[in-house]
Amino acid sequence: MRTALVGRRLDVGAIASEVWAPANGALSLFVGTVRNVNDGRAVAGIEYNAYAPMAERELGAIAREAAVRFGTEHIVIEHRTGFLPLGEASVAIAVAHPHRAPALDGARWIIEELKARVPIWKREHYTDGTREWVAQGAVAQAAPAEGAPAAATRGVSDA
Amino acid sequence: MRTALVGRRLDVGAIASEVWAPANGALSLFVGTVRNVNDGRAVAGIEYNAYAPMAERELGAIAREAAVRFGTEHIVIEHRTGFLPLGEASVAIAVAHPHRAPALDGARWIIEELKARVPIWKREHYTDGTREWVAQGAVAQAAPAEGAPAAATRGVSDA
Amino acid sequence: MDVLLFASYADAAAASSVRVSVAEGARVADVVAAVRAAAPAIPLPARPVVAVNHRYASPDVVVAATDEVAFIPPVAGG
Amino acid sequence: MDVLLFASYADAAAASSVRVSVAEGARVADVVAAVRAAAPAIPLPARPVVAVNHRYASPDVVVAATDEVAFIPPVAGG
Repeated sequence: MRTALVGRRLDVGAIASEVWAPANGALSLFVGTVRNVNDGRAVAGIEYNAYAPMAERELGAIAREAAVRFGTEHIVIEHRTGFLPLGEASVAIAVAHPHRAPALDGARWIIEELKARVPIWKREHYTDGTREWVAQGAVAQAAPAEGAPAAATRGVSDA
Repeated sequence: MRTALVGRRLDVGAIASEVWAPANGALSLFVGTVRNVNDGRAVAGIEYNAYAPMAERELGAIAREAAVRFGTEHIVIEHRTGFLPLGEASVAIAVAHPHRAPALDGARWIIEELKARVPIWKREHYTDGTREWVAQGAVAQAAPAEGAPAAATRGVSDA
Repeated sequence: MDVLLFASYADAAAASSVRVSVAEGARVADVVAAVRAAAPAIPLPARPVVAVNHRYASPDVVVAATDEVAFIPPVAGG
Repeated sequence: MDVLLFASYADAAAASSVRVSVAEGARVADVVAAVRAAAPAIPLPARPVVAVNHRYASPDVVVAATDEVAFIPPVAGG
């Protein structure tokens, strides 16, 4: 089990190899990449900013929770920060397990949790030279005891 | 979109690269590997046999159905045949899409369909020198108009 | 007609195919009956899964002598 | 206390932190009120998400002057 916030390119092949072990029959890998269009606007790249110590803490907490929930220690999560041009991987999640269902469910659960609670922000840079912070509808990001409706939180912050 | 039944090692990294395209923001990869224990027995390797022309046809049909169902042409499925020692990949499925949900759902749907309907069989070779055909509870493998209860089909064939 | 066998079926028959004769207008169900008679050692379930020309075929599909007919044991890919 | 700001909050404040004074026994809700007063340009929602010492904290959590307090805009990792 390993998680990291990194400033260099993600080596997706190495991450996949890292989770493999002789008892595992299934490996699920999810990779998020910078795509060329978002909401109809031509994207040149994305800048990822993190509240680093907290983001690292949350990534570690997510991996530990996933280990318990899906019954495997073979989990690696890496998230990149800094400016990423088109096609570069921003996040890579690998989960291996003896059986396929927990491997598939685990990778999916991790990406959803990561998007909901890890303090990382992205600013899209458009080909027209403008740039903008992206709010991605992170419904679950409110603190446990907050209770504020997510839509309200989002509505105001997006403004 | 590409599918293949192959007699050589699967190059998982190349398969992942193959589905990436500038419009894609998400890539989901599933890899099945030979694990060291099944049902409590120590496995030395698995021999995969296929009814090749039909298996190729079914793999292609699954990819085409997945393309329609999940809205992406960026799909690669490779299944290996022959004897595979521990740790080798038997199947690799890569699906890329602008968004994560269809990429994740697509890879999962494909592995389930593949296991249910592609005419491939595996014989486990155990470390004690014995070997046995594995029936993997393929509930959905009956022909469309068959109607025979899957459990009954399985029960007899497993004997 | 040589009906193709695989995996446990081929092992049980000690052959990768079994020859049966099928009358004009025979259906998949008739081929199944003929295979049961010709190779009783094959552990066929009540309704074996059969493919005709690389497609799964229901028992009422008519087969010609030139069709490629295969008996499909429970699959186990992946 | 210097409250940490990120992304759109930092842009709006033109700073990566905002200094506020918090009385002994102050809670997260009091820090929120103090930040609203000190930096009204930050587009805070009705109940901003706040972290204390790298953990999400509810409005009633008591903060000490030595705690690391951060205001978390809607996250967008992945």
